[in-house]
Amino acid sequence: MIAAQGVWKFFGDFAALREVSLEIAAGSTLALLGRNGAGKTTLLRMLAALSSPSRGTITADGASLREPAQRRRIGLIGHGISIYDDLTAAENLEFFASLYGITAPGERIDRWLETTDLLRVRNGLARQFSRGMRQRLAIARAFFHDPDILLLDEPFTALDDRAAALLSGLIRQAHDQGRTLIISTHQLREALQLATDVAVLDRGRLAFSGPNTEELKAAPEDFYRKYTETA
Amino acid sequence: MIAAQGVWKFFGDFAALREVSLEIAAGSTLALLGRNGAGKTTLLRMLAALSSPSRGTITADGASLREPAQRRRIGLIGHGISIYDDLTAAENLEFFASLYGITAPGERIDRWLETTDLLRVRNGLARQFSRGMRQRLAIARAFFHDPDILLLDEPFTALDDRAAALLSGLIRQAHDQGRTLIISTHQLREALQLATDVAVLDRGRLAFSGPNTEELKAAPEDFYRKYTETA
Amino acid sequence: MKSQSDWIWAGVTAVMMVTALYLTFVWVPMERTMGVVQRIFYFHAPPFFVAAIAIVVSLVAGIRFLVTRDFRFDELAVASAELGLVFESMNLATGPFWARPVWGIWWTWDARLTSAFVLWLMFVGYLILRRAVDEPTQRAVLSAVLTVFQAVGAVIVYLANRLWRTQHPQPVIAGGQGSGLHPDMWLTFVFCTAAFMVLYLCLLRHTRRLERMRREIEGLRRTVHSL
Amino acid sequence: MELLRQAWAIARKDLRIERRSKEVVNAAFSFALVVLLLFSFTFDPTGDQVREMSGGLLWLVYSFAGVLVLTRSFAQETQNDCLDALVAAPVPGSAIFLGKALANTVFLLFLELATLPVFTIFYNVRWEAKMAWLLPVLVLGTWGFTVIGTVFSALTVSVRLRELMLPLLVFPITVPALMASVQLTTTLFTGEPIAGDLVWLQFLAGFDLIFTLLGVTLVETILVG
Amino acid sequence: MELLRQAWAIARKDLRIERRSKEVVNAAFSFALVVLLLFSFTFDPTGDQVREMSGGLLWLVYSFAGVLVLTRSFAQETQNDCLDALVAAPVPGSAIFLGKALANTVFLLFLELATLPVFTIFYNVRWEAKMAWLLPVLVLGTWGFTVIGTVFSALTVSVRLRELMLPLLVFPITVPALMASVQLTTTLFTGEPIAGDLVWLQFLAGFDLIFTLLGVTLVETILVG
Ligand code: HEM
Ligand SMILES: Nc1ncnc2c1ncn2[C@@H]1O[C@H](COP(=O)(O)OP(=O)(O)OP(=O)(O)O)[C@@H](O)[C@H]1O
Ligand SMILES: Nc1ncnc2c1ncn2[C@@H]1O[C@H](COP(=O)(O)OP(=O)(O)OP(=O)(O)O)[C@@H](O)[C@H]1O
Ligand SMILES: [Mg+2]
Ligand SMILES: [Mg+2]
Repeated sequence: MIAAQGVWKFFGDFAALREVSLEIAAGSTLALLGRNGAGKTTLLRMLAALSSPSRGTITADGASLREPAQRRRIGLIGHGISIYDDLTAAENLEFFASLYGITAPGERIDRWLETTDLLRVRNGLARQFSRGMRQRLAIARAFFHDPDILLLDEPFTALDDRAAALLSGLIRQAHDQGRTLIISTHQLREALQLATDVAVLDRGRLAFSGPNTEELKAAPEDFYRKYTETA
Repeated sequence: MIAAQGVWKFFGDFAALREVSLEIAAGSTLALLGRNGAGKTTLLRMLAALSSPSRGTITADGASLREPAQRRRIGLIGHGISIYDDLTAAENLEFFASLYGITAPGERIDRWLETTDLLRVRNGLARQFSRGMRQRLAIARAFFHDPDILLLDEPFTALDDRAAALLSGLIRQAHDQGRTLIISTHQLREALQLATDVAVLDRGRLAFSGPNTEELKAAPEDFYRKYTETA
Repeated sequence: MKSQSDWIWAGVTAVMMVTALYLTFVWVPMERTMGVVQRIFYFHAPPFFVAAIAIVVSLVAGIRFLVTRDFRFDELAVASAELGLVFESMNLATGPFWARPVWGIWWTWDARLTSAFVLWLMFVGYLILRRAVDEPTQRAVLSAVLTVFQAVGAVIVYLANRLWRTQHPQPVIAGGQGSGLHPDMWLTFVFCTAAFMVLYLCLLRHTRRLERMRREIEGLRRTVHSL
Repeated sequence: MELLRQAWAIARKDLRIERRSKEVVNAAFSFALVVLLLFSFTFDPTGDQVREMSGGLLWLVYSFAGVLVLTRSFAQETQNDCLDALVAAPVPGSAIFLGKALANTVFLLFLELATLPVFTIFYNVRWEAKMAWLLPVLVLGTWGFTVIGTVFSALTVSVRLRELMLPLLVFPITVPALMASVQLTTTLFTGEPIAGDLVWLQFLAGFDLIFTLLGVTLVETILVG
Repeated sequence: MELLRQAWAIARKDLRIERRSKEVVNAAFSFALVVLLLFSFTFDPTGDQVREMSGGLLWLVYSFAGVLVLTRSFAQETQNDCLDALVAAPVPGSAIFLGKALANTVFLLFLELATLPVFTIFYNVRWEAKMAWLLPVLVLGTWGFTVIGTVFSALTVSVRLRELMLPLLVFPITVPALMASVQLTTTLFTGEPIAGDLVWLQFLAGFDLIFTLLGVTLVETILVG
């Protein structure tokens, strides 16, 4: 279980997150909603231990997120693809394998290149890949060390169709395997289809958080408007 | 009228656009559709005279697009906001006014800052603006020299709600004033609502181009799939 | 894909180079003051002239590309520049071996030597820039523009020599005093220059072809990947 | 005329931004000082020996600090894709080029005049009467350097390893201009009669002219492709 | 041990990338040559005068070329937001730092060994017997320079004017190490007995140690904030 207690994040004097307290049960899929600048990315970056809260604490099962043991559990898809253009597809995965202390990754690498249909270009430079291929490689990178907490920041924007199909498949699968997913997005309907819980950020405040319900799925827009009207 | 005749665009030997011939009547609103990597941005950039076709010609009312007279008629919203962070809102517009040879722009600047609701921060540095404000300023910049040809490359992605509302208002207005609009987008429904014409790019080929019709509006997805199935 | 003409070229080049070696080391009379080291001369100056020609070829090809946007000219430009680097390196490398016995030092920053080094650096800069641009059309355009600047720059540098006092011998060709070469030396010198010129042309055919293949592979790969 | 108006509009924009943030000039000036510092640490500047190399030292400092300013020149335009807006605007590439070159020259001259006194103190160069001659030397030398630097700044703007590439391309071509400037400056510092070196001044003028024309004609190709 | 394994993984990645493209080292080496060219305007290398400053010249070249390599070090990680993936991975910041520093040191040593012969030819440095001593000097001097440079490369990675900032921050701090290296190198070049200068070698070692420890402890704060 991931628990954020009274988390504030300041950029200078500007509070990007105000007093956010949130508990995410293991195995749940949280849809993190909010208009632009609401603080979604900021929150996700802190959950990924990429930045630390100005105030408050974030813990995973009671332990600090900066602990390697915790970070090993986390998989992240951010705005960038986070792969090295001058390494081959295989080398990219191999490198991250070594970072995550995965020994003898060969077989696993091939399996993931298989899944993302990049096996035939196993030894091709990422620089020479088309955009879609790079995105698929990035997805492989994120799921590679099979993390049981997945942080996805607007994963579908600018994704080409095939990559999108691949990703949504993996997301559903991860959910069925009882992994925890936190997905920030602007696409209400799609998000609410697969979410078990919903959280809405509004100008850094947690405007709503609770389980996903039928009436939410029925009329997402109204619900969303209700909690972001303040702006 | 904008006419593209047999336009090819090569990046090396890779053809991003193949034999694209397209006529856009004055006053029409063209929805430029196509999946990622189809060539929308490439085409728009050439229409904006930001790059030149490898083969074929693009003319506006028979004249080359690189001619200042033609470029003065064009307004562009690309992926970047194209404003200077270290200039104030007013100075930004003033600068572009001077580029477009607009003399005594003061009154017009205030009018546009009014429209975009930035008048109160007239002399504030763009750097200090919130993201939404910057986007609104960018919109003002694009419409400022009232161009009668507007090129919008996925203008609504990552736009915050207010900016989006502002833009769609301006687009509708521009259309009513008989200006020519070319809008590339992934949002079929929204696009087809306001488009008079539709063009679909598929891997650099012009898969479809023609007037927008009721049945298209009725079932955009099927139509779209029909012409991009090849991938 | 070796064509017959390739073999002819290779043959002619080989013969001329061997003859050049013969003339240089056996036939031509020994220079009085400098002795045997002077024979370097025949492999020292000619490469420079070839390099100079290589620039001109790059320049013309580059301009032709900008006008026609035909990648064949881009290939020619690169190929010629690559060879230019090779030959200029030869001129640069042989110089010090001459300087050491004659001047007692490997190098001095005299204008002529400096200009040679500058020329070499221009070739290097050109090739490094090309490797730093991924998109072939952009690469071709940028490097073509660069060539124009470098060619003009090279000429200016070269002429600036005339303004500076230099320890280095004055040009034999088009150079006022000090051009008193023994006719046999002249012959050898001219022949060596011709030999290097032929070598350049022969290699040019191959480097061009190589460059074309490179670009075609690049294009095919992108097309395949975009499927 | 129109061309110059547009160029001036662009130059004014850069100057205004710089006047506001003072970022580049400040940083470049401090950098120049650091370079001076390094020089003085690596070899103690004493005696006439230094006077003979003073001109060279000065222009070394100018070149290293200058090239960093030039790298920024077009790079900053890419921040919000401002360059697209510039190129799409009804101004010829040559106007953009001239405007940028003008602004850069102003920046560099500022930098040079600010560095000069510090330098003369550091290396106790005696201040001669005909130092007035230094001004045309600085102007001509700087313009030549800037023109080439500005073109290449545009050339390398979308290239990998920009910050490494620019000096690599700029310096070899500017060598003659630099040499001439060094020559002239040293003559002035050592207090020898300038008369004999006037040919270098003419050389500089010619150099500047040639490359300004080249830049004006070619920059459009660089920007639009 | 684990720390070193992870550091090595990161260093290997950088080395592999470089071995493939050779971009940085090539460019940096050419840049070093350009700097040598520029220096020649200033220091006419005839006579012993240059021999006394040869060490200084050499390390100036190394510093200018080196700082460009260092700027790239973390900057390239930001290309596809790779840095995020690195920091999110279960490796401590110190591992990232050490790995990067290691790779950079290798690059710079390559650069230095490649430049050395050219330098000795261009500036007529006679080749003495005890040149073997040069190696430890290079290694220690370079490590000190790289360690500081790598930390600041991380520090300035998201800063405007990166390419200007880095030298500004790095050079002043590294001056002591540079001076020591210069001193030692000059002694070797001029062929004087090294014995008297061994203290400088110890100084370098201490310098490296201190800043390595500082880097290891502070880099986590820099990266995560
Ligand atoms: C140390 C490095 C040296 C370099 C980089 C160098 C470079 C050059 C260059 C660039 C040229 C062509 C110049 C021109 O045609 O204007 C040239 C020609 C020549 N060099 Fe050298 N040189 C070097 C050393 C020497 C030495 C030591 C000697 C003999 C004392 C020498 C004798 C000549 C002669 C006789 C020519 C032919 C003159 C001509 O036709 O231009 N060079 N060298
Ligand atoms: N590094 C930063 N420095 C200063 N302010 C920042 C920084 N990062 C984010 N902000 C501010 O914090 C607020 C939240 O930003 P954030 O990116 O988290 O919003 P978001 O919900 O991700 O928006 P979007 O949906 O557009 O991604 C915004 O106002 C933004 O301007
Ligand atoms: N500068 C470039 N160099 C090389 N290839 C390019 C370049 N710009 C675009 N391409 C290629 O051209 C094709 C079309 O790109 P373009 O950006 O026009 O597509 P798009 O329709 O705009 O995609 P999206 O909807 O994602 O914006 C893509 O395959 C892309 O990889
Ligand atoms: Mg976000
Ligand atoms: Mg696009």
